[in-house]
Formats: sequence, structure tokens, C-alpha cells
Amino acid sequence: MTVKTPSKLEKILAAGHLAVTSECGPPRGSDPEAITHKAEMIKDHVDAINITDNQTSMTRMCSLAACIRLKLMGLEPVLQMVTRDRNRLALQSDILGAASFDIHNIICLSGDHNSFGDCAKGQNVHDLDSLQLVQTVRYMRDEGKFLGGDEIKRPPEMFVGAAANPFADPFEIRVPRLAKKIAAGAEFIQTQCIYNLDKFEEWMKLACDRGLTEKVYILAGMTPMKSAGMARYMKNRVPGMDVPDELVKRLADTPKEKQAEEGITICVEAIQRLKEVKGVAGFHVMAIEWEEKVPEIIERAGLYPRPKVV
Amino acid sequence: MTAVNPYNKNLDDRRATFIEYPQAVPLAFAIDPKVCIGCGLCENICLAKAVRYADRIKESALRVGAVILSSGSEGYDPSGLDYFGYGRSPNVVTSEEFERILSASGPYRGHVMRPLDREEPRRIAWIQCVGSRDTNRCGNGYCSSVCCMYAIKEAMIAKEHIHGDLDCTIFNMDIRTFGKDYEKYYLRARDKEGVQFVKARIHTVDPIAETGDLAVRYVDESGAIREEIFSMVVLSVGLQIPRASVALAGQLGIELNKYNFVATDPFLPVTTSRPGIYTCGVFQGPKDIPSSITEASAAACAAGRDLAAARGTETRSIEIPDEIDVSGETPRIGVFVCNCGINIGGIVKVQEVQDYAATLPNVVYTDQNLFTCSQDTQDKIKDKIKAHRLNRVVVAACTPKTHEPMFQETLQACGINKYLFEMANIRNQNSWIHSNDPPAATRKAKDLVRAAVARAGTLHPLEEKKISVIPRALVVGGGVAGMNAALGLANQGFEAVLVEKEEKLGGLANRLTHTIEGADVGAYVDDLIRKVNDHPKIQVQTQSLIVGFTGFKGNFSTEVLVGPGMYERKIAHGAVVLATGAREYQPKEYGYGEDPRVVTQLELGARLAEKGAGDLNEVVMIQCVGSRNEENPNCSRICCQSAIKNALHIKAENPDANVYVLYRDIRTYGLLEDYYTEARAKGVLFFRYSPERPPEVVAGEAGVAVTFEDPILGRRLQVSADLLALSAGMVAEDTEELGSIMKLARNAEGYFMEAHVKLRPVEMATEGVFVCGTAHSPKLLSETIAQAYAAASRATTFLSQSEMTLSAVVAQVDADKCASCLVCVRSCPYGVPRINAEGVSEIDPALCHGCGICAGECPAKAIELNWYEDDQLLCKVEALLEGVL
Amino acid sequence: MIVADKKPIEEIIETTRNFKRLLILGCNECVTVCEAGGKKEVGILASALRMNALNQGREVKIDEITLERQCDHEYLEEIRNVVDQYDGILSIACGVGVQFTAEKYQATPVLPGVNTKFMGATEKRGLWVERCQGCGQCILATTGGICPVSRCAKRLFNGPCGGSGNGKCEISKEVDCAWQLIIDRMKALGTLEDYEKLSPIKDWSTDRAGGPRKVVREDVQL
Amino acid sequence: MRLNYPTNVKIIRVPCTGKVDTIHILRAFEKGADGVCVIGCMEGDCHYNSGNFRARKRVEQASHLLEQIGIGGERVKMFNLSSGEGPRFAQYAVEMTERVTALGPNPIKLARKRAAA
Repeated sequence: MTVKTPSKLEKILAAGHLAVTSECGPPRGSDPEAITHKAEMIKDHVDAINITDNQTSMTRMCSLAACIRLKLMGLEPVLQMVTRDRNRLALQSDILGAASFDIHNIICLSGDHNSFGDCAKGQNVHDLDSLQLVQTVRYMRDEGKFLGGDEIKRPPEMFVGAAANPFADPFEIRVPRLAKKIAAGAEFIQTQCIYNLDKFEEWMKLACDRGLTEKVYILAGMTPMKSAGMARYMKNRVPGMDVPDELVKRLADTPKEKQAEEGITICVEAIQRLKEVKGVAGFHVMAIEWEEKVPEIIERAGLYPRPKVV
Repeated sequence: MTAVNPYNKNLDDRRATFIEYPQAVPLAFAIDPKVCIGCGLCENICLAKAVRYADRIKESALRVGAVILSSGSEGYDPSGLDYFGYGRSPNVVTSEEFERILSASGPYRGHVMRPLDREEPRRIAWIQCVGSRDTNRCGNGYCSSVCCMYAIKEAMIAKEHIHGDLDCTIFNMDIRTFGKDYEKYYLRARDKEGVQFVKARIHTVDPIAETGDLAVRYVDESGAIREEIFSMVVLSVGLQIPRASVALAGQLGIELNKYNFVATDPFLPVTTSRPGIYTCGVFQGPKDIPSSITEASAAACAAGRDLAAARGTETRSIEIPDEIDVSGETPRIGVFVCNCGINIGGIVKVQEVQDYAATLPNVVYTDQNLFTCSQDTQDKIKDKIKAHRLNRVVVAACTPKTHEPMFQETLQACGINKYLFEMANIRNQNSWIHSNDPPAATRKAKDLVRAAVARAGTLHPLEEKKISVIPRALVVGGGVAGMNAALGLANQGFEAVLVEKEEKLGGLANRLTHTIEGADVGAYVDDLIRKVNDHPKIQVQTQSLIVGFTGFKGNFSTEVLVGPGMYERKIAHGAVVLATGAREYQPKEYGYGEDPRVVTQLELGARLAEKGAGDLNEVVMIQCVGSRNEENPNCSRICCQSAIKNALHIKAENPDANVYVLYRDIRTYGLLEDYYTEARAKGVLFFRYSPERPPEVVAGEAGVAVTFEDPILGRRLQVSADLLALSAGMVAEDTEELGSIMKLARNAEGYFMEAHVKLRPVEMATEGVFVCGTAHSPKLLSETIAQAYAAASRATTFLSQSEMTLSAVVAQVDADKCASCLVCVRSCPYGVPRINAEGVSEIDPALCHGCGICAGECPAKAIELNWYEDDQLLCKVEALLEGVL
Repeated sequence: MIVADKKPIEEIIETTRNFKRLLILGCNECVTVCEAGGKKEVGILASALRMNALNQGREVKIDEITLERQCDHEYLEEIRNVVDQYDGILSIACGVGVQFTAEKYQATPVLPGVNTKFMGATEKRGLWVERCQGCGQCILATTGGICPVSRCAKRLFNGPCGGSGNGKCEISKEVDCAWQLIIDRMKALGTLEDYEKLSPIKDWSTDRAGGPRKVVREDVQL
Repeated sequence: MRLNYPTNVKIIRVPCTGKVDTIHILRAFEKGADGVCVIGCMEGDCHYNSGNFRARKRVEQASHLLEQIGIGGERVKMFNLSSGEGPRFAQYAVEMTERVTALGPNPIKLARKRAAA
């Protein structure tokens, strides 16, 4: 795959390295420290950092502003953008804003439903859906035009990603849906947290068989478990999450004070196993409010030091 | 001329020209020849020329195909038993006399007074078994079956009628409340109303001259002699066959038994010794009203079989005049207020109510009657309807449940649509319950009349539809009841489909060996099965389960799964006979199931048939196991005779064996009493126990040790029994599912509930559904057979109608208002409404059950239930609340 | 049909408290079918409001009329002769009926007695479900006859989102995932391969985005 | 079965409680009734299957409305009994009368009186 944007992430992937990304959630306030502090902790161990967009529908500092903070620190942000809160006009306008700061990565999502968050009475916009947003960014970049057809002066140069959940229902469309995202223009994929490795491998195989891994970089999503309680919660409460019983048991059988450490170990073991899986182009390590552990995981998984690209 | 009034048991007088009693049919005057002086004045004075003074008894000949003897009984005359004081004090009365004293149309107009001084009694004693269960003094060895219940009833009513306190004591040997739900009534009398029950043998009743009171000397259960003073004594006299009936039987050449009841076979309970002659009621044997009514239908069934070929050949139909079209006329309401003897008139100021009615809107005529339901009042109402051109009629009387149809016929006879009628229930809902506050009762009567008049004004004529009837019955249950019902129907020419859940027909009777009379049950059942199987009009479906039931009276459809292949069959039929039966209670008491020497009476019966009684030396029987307790408050009726039957069997085979029967009351009613007497004569030992101190049973190696109290000796006895037989009661077969599929009411104990205990004992509330046998309540084989015939008879009456008139009380849709919302379709419990080709709801009047649920639910208010239209209900609400705001 | 739900009686009492003469106007169409605004509800509401007023010592005149439809001039004409007898009208028709009545009778306040919810169907009695949002450009042909606009919580045209689990929507286990239904239906119809066709960006101008809408049919107009 | 219950209880006959409409109940209160009881068959034993369940729902609806408008939801109640249970009917009639007596007159009556005064 040829490099189409100035994105560092794209370059690393194109060079055949296993890429490592992580993410930071912006604060529920305007203190820039909240972002810069988290970024400091992980910046040497990852290639790019996602900034979430009002995740779980809770009002936070906007993703774009937080990405600018990273940019100002000289880091590589991935702008997460959901279709929940903005219509096509606002989305395009924000993309231009990001481009003006030379933010070169975007990941397009539909976003959690408003009913989960602090604005449950607000409208869910969904003027576009996530695939249509992928199409839109690619259109703006590749054609240099707005959806309305007018030309863009200095079009955005963005490496366009999408999310994928190898475990989500319905089963029949897990791979077709990936194909659909690629068809819409997705160039990289960050997956949902993977715990059921067998099932993930099966999905990857299907994707490989269809030749999809030739068209898109797949970054496997990894989230370390802090405790058996968290494992149970993820298993039972978080939609689209597949946590095998053995994993819950393994944590539950571990003394409470050692469960966190065991969670890290499980995560490291998983990365080590998936590194060998055909089509896995990298890892997206989401240590939710546990960013300080990201360096350890990456080091123990043998993904450190990070390659340098120009 | 004045004569004593025999109808009121000579307690008052009447004229020599008289009407025997107000509800008499025909309601016409008669002349009492015994006191008539022969003046002939009556003939000359009668303006209508209705008196034929020279009329004499005439003989006429009737050609008939069958005869039913139902000449009934008379009360035993206790005059011969002088130690009861009857004849020596007017305050000793028979129960028949006391009935008249209680009656509103009786000598004292329902005020309870003693004959001597017309004082209200403070204490009344009932003495049971006068002229019954007494071979020594009167020769009537049988139990009259009805006296315990009527004595309790009389005590209860007396307590209600008397303004102050009244003590009621019933002296008895046993309390025999063996009928369906009778035990509950007894318990209510004893525990709630404070009627006292004393086990005693009466020594003498002596009048106390100064007070008119009576000293009752009796021997109590412990053998002690006691004396108590009562203001009145009622002798509960038994039933006895009158001499005239005996003579009649002689003329007809039918056999009577030693007590002059008609001799019948246990398996042919209504058949006399002479073919074509049947009997029912007390002439057949002592029995109460429900059993008499049932047996009457049974006799009709038996006679109907002989007459089947002639069915319908001599029927005449009643001519109903064409209906007068009153639509568009202003309501002209006639209000007829009933005194109901003193039932209403004794509490409510009827004249005031009548005057008030006259002031109400649209009322053009008012009247009052002593008994509005009497035949002459009907004629009077008819005259008034015509004379005053009434187009709506209100009767303020009793409950429409019993009397509405009769008054509606009266309207119809005048060409007035029967739905232009309304009743105000100023008796059951007023005078009876508010007798303690007459002014309030009068006010309420006015309110009720106002509401009735208001509704009458809103009524309009309704048309009744006619539907055809499928002349086939479904009989559910193939025991003795079901088979007899099927035969009863088939022999009268109607098809019957007999559905049995087991593989074999026969039901509970398969476990019986012989009746107490010695008749062979096995042979009878085999014969019955053969007859049923061979009958061309009976289809038998064994191993069958009812899974679906739809349709309506005369047109049912039942879905049956027929085993073993479980294929589905749909049966179209016009009527249902329920004969699902009962089984023997499986005791949890007295170590049953833990020790093989503890058995039930049925098991004992089987054992005796198989092994005899030669090896049994000590046998104990415990009565009322699984009956007359909290779980099953009722008496199981048959267990006393079962015990005695088996005890006699043991004694016959092994006279030296000791048989102990531990009982609470021995309930060998009717002719069964003879077997009780025989058992005692043969040395069977009877000991009464109280439910508070039941026998104790410990099964040991030597025998089953049974410890119990001897009330005469007053100490505990212990018997080491070879066998302990538990007289386990009857339990209705599990019909919960059937009941819910067919939507049939069952009582708390799971027996089907007949429509009316006395008036409709074999009919269910659902039209076209009948019940018989132990599905109705525990009963003997002979009673089961009689009831099966009765159900067949009622079903035949139902099926023999070529068409049936449907009630006009059905739901009606106003197509203009209908929003086609489907709410009625979805809410109807019978799935009747449908959206028709015009796109609006339509309700088939033949299928509609008239519940009005759809009308209550319809969001467009497009459905009205005829005769209960919203306006017709709301006008009552408004009339009742008139002047409140 | 248009599905509505009864407003709480307290709210109605509050909005109608100043009227001495009130007409409660029912509608015999959709709101009757969904049991919110038919003649029966008119009766219940009228009785309750009368009692409420009486209880507060107020004499009010509350009358009941149910029209065949409140969304047609001709039916609304039926109350023309009586309208001026009232200080206000409480219409328990849908929002359309309320407005149409108000437009017709400018001088009389017309208040809503129900909350108009959606266009839907009766799943069973007492349960009404949304099926259409009137987006103006029906795409049911491409989605197996199941509408992602009205049935997907996020109105996704290329669903499902990652929140779909066990056939249910992320917002509630009670809500079916529309895209699961679409996929099941496509499978049943043998058209699952069409799933991979990208649904183009929706033209919402036929929806509310285009402002108040109207349908003009010149062929039936004179 | 000659039982006793207060004279202020008056009966309106319906074929099934399923026929009783919420409007009927409300109208009674509107006209000044102090209490209304709807008396149906035992639950599960409705002669018409489900009429008494429908009635229960309507009684609940009426009760809720009456509570909301200050008349008092306690004034309306559904009772179930079987046809043979005269004594229970009398007991319910007494119970309802006692309940309503404790609640006092229909507030509309009082309001009327105040207005007249």
C-alpha cells in the first residue's frame, strides 16, 4: 500500500512495522494538563495517540482541541470523530479545522447513544453515519471537494480509519462489514478490545481469505483488566464485548492484590500471541484511566523501542 | 263458615270457601265439603258464575305409556308418643307446625310465637328422630334423611325472626348433614350462630303448668340424666308414607318394602316392580328436595325411554299474540309493588312506595299485590296493561333471577315485548336485609323503584333470534354415571359420544364389589359396559382427553385427543353431560401407606372379596378420614355405609371377630339405617370420638394399636387390631383443566357447581351443560344412577327442541361510530366480534354470550349491550343519586 | 396510524383551569384506535374534569363531542355552530387535529389533551410501536422492509453499530437492533449480498430538514 | 341467608363486571356517590373468562383518576366473590360502608355546600 498522507502512523504501517497506538480521554473541564500529563506518560512508547470524542456521551473537552494540544507537544494525534453530535456541515468544518493544525489521522465513529450520557434529553444527530463520514473525509481529501461539490482550498491530508468489532452481532456480517468499511475508504482499523483470541483469529482468517488485510491495516485493540470484577463487568454489561469464562476465572482465582498484575500479564500474552497472526498490523492499547501501565505492557510485549520514520 | 286451616297445621282458621295457599296452582277457590253446610249461597252470589256448587268428584280414564308415582309423604304424627308432651301442651309442636309458624303466610304471619300464649319463645328445643330410627315405638326403623337439616334451618330462621335473644338446642343422636355443602351449613349454625347440638336420648317432655314452659329430661352421652327448661319444643318428625299411597300401590300392583316405600333395585332406583311404572321422591325412599328433584328427572328419563317413539306427537304450542309496536310512543309505565306476604309488606310501607311511584315521570298506573307472582296477579297485570295501554312495566318485588321470566311472559301475553320490563328488588336487596330499620327500608324501596322506573323509560323492544340444536350429547366420563347418562340419552333416541380418559370404562365402580344390599357391582358394570358398547346411538372414545371447547348452547364443538395414537377429533354436539367422577381420598393420617395393615374401606372391600375375613379377629375402622376437616369440610356421605357394609361382611364370615367403628356421627340416612341397626345387633361396636381427641394409632409388631375414648365409660380404650380400615372420604377427580377449558364453575373442593342447589340440581350455569354422579358430590351408586338418568333427562329436554330462542341481550355495534380499532375483537373472551366486509365490527348474536366486555372496552363507544345500554345503566346511577348533590 | 398517549390529568387540569365552558373534542380515527382520544376517553376526561371543578367549588360546563376526524375541514365544520359557546376546546386528537381545529376556530383557544408520539402499529392491545418517521424518501426496498430511520436508535444507514448485541440495541435490551432485523430479513429473502452495498448519504431535505412539508397532487385537484 | 348490611348500599345489576365502564364509575361520583364497589366473580372464575380482570383494570384507572382530582382513589374498590357467598357480599358491603364513612362524604358534596353557604 502506498503512502498517501504525511501521517507518521501511515508511514510506520507502510514500512511494515507493527504499529502501536493508545488513547487519551479528554477531561471534563478545561485544564490542558489533564491531556498533556497523560500524553507524557505514554508518548515514548506509542506511534500515535487517539483522542476520544465525548466518549460514553459524557460532555468533555472537544477532541479537536485536545488533538491540537498533542500537536503542540510534537506528538501524533488521531482525531476521533463521532457522527452523533454534528451534522455534515459541522463535521466538514471540524475536519478543516483539524487539517489547519496538520492533524493527519482521523478515525470515524458513530458514537455511543446519547441516552448513556449527561445529555440524555439531547438530539442524536446522525446526519451521516460512520461509513458516510469515512467517505466524506476521503472525498474531501482525494477529490478536494466538499460534499456540496465546491472545491476546498488546501484539502485535508488525513489517514482515515474506522473501528471494527470482530465480536459484534450478527455473525454473518462481521467480515462483510469490514469489507464495507474498506469500500467506504477506511485505510486503517482499530478493533474493539480483544479477549477471545480464538474468535479474533478466526475473524482475521476470514478477512485474510477475502484479501481484506491487503487493503487495510488492522490494529488489534487491547485493554488490560484491572480486576476480576472489571472482567465480569465487561463480560456482562458492555455491549459487543466477548470475554471468555476462562479469563474471568483466571483473574478470579488470583488473589485480589495481584489481579491487576495478572491483568497486565494476560494483556502482554495476548499481544505476543497476536503479533504472529497474519494480517495484524499493530496494536491499539487502550488502558482506560490506567495510562501509566501502557509503557510496561508495550515493553513486556516486545514492542519497544518504537521505530523511527521520516 | 269458618274452618280450621289444615294448610297451617290447624293453627289458624280459614273460610269454608278457600284458596289453599297463595302460590297454589291453579290459584282458584275451593269449597271445603267437611264444613260446608250446603246452603249454596256461594253459587248464587258469584257474579262471574264461576261456582259449580253441584260439582262432584269425577272419574276419567287416561291412556298413558308410563306412570310415575310421586305421591310423596306426610309428616309422622307424634300423638301416640305421649311422653313428648305433644297434645298435652300446645307449646310442643311438630316441625311441620313450626315451619308454618315461621312462614310469612303462616298463622302468625311469620312472627315466632308459641301457640299457648302467643309469647315469643326464649328457648326452643328440637327433638330429632321423632318417628324415625325407632323400631320400638313407631316401627319406623329408617332415617328420614331431612330432619337434621330442616331443624338447623328452622333454628337459624327462628333466631333471625326473634327480636331478642333466642337459645336453640337440637337434641340428636347423630347430626346427619351429609348432602353437598350441608356440613358447612351445620358448622355455621353451630360455630357462628350459636345453635347448640346435644347428643341425647329424650326421656320425657313435661309441661309446666304455671309458665307454659316445658321440662325436657334426657340422658346425655355419659349416661347421666339431665333436665332443662324450654319455652317451646319442636318435634322433628320424620317422613312417612300415607295410607292412601299404600292403597294406590296395592291397586297398581307394585311392591312396597317393609316401611311402605316403593321397592326398587339399587341399580334401577326409579323402576318399580311393575314394568312401565316408575317412582321418585320420598315414595321411593326418604330424601330431601334436591334429591327428589333429581329423582323426578330420573323417573322422567326412565318413562321417556318407553315413550320415545311418541315424542312430540301430542305437543301443543303456546300462542303468543303479535307484538304491539310501541316504538316512538312515550313511555307509559305501570308500577306493581309486591307485599310478598309480609316479606316486604311487614317491613316496607308498600302503600307509601306505591304512592311515590305514581309521582315518578312516565308512570301512568300503580298497584300493589299481596303476591305479585301469583297466577291471578298475572291476569290482573294483563288487564291493567290493556286498560291503561301500558308499554313498560316495573315490578317492585323480589329478584329478577327467579321471577323475571314469569313477568316477561305476562307482558308477552299482552303483545308487549318482554324487554320492556324492569324489576326493583325491594325484598332480597331491601326488606330482608333491612328488617331492623323499616323506615330506612321504605326509603330505600322508593329509591330502587325510582331507579327502576328511570330505566324502564329508556327501554326499547328487542328481537330474539332462533337457532338450531345439534341433537347429540357429549358425555364426559365413562363411569357408572357417564354410562347411564349415555344410555339414558340413547334410549330416548339421542346420540351420545362417551369420552373416557382411561382405557377401560367403569370408573370408581371398578373398585367396588357389591352394594350394601348385596347386589353384585362387577356384574352390573360389565353389563353396563356391554350395553353402552353395543348401543347403535352411543360412540365410546376411551383414552381420550378434551383439549378444546367452543361454541354455544345447542351448538358446541369439542376437540378431543384420542389415545393411544393421540389423533385429534372434533365432536359437534348440542349438550354436555359431565360425569367425571371422584376417587377415594388417599389418607395422610393414621400411618396409611406406611403399614400394610392400615387400609382404606375400598381396599378392605377388595380384600374381603378376595381373601374373606377368616383371618381377621380384631378390626378397627375410623370414620371421617379426609372428610369433615379443615381441608375438606364436607361429609363424604358414603363412608358410614361403606364401613357398615364391610363390618357386616366380616361378621357374616367370622361372627367371632371384633369390629370397632370409631365415628363422629353415623350417617346411615334413609333405608341404610337398617344396616346400622343390623350391625349393632350383630355385635359391631360403635364408639364416638370427637375431632379434638381423635384416635391414636401406633403400628407395632403384634398389631396396630388404636387408642380411643369410650364416651360412656369415660376412659381410654386400646385395641390391638389385625387391620385398621380408614373410611377415606371422596375426592373429586381433578377437573381443573377441564373446568377451565369448558369454563365451568367448581366449588372449593373441586366438585362442579350446579346452577341451583334445589331448583336445578343437574344443570350447570352454562346452558346446555349438565352434571351427574360424583362429579357433582359424593354419592352412592344408586344415587349416581338416578342422577345420571336425571342429567340425561334434562339434556334430552334440551336436545329435543328443534330450535332455541336466544337471548336478545347481546352486543350490538353502531357501524357509523365504529373506528374498526379491533379492541372488541381482541377483548372478547369468546372471539365473537370480527371486522366485516364493510370494514366495521360485527357481532354475531348467536355467538355473543352477552357479557358486555366489548361494550365496556370500545374506545369509540360504538358498542352497546342490549338491555344494559350505557344510558340504561347511567340513568339508574343518576336516579339512585337524585338529590344527593 | 398516528399513536398518541394521554396527557397526565394534572397537566390538563392546569391548562384548562381558567375555562368556565370547555368543549372536549375527541377524534374517531387514530387516537381512538390507540385508545387515547376516542369517545370513551372524552367521556372519562369530561367526567374527571367536571368533578375536579366541582370539588374546587367551580361551576363549569364541560361538553363532549367526538368528530370522525379532526384533520378534515368538513368534519370540523360540525362544531361551527357550537364553538362560540365555549371558552376553550381541549382536543384529544393528535397534534394535527389540535392544530387544524385551532386554525379553523381562530377565536377559541384549542389545547392538546394527548401527547402525539409517532406513526406506528398495534403490536398487541396496549402496545404500540413506532414504524415510520415520515422522512419523505422511503428506502425500505433496500433494507429488507425494515426502516433504519425509525427503528435504529442512531438512524444508521450502514449499520449495525458496535453496540448491537444478541439482536438488541445498545440503548435497551427491550429494543431490537434494527440492523439485526434487516440482516435477518435479507438472509430470509436471500439478498444478504446486498448488505455490502454502501448506502449513500441521505438527502434529508425531504424530512424535517426541508422545513414544513406538503404534498401537492395536481391530478386530483381541480 | 337473611343477612344484614347498611341501607345506603344500592345495587345496580350488570351481566358481568366486564360491562362496567370507567365512565359509569366516574359518573356515580360526579352525581355525589360516596363510594362505588364493583363486585365480580372470583379471579379466575369469571363466568365470561376475563370480565372481572377488565373490571379490575378499570377500577384501578378510575381510582387513579379520582385520586388525582382530589375525590379520593380509596372510594372505589373491586371485590370478588362467588355467587353462593351472600355473607361475604354483606361483609364487603359493610366494609365498604365503613371505609367510606371513615373517608367522609364525597368532597364534591362538601364543596357544593360551601358554595351554597
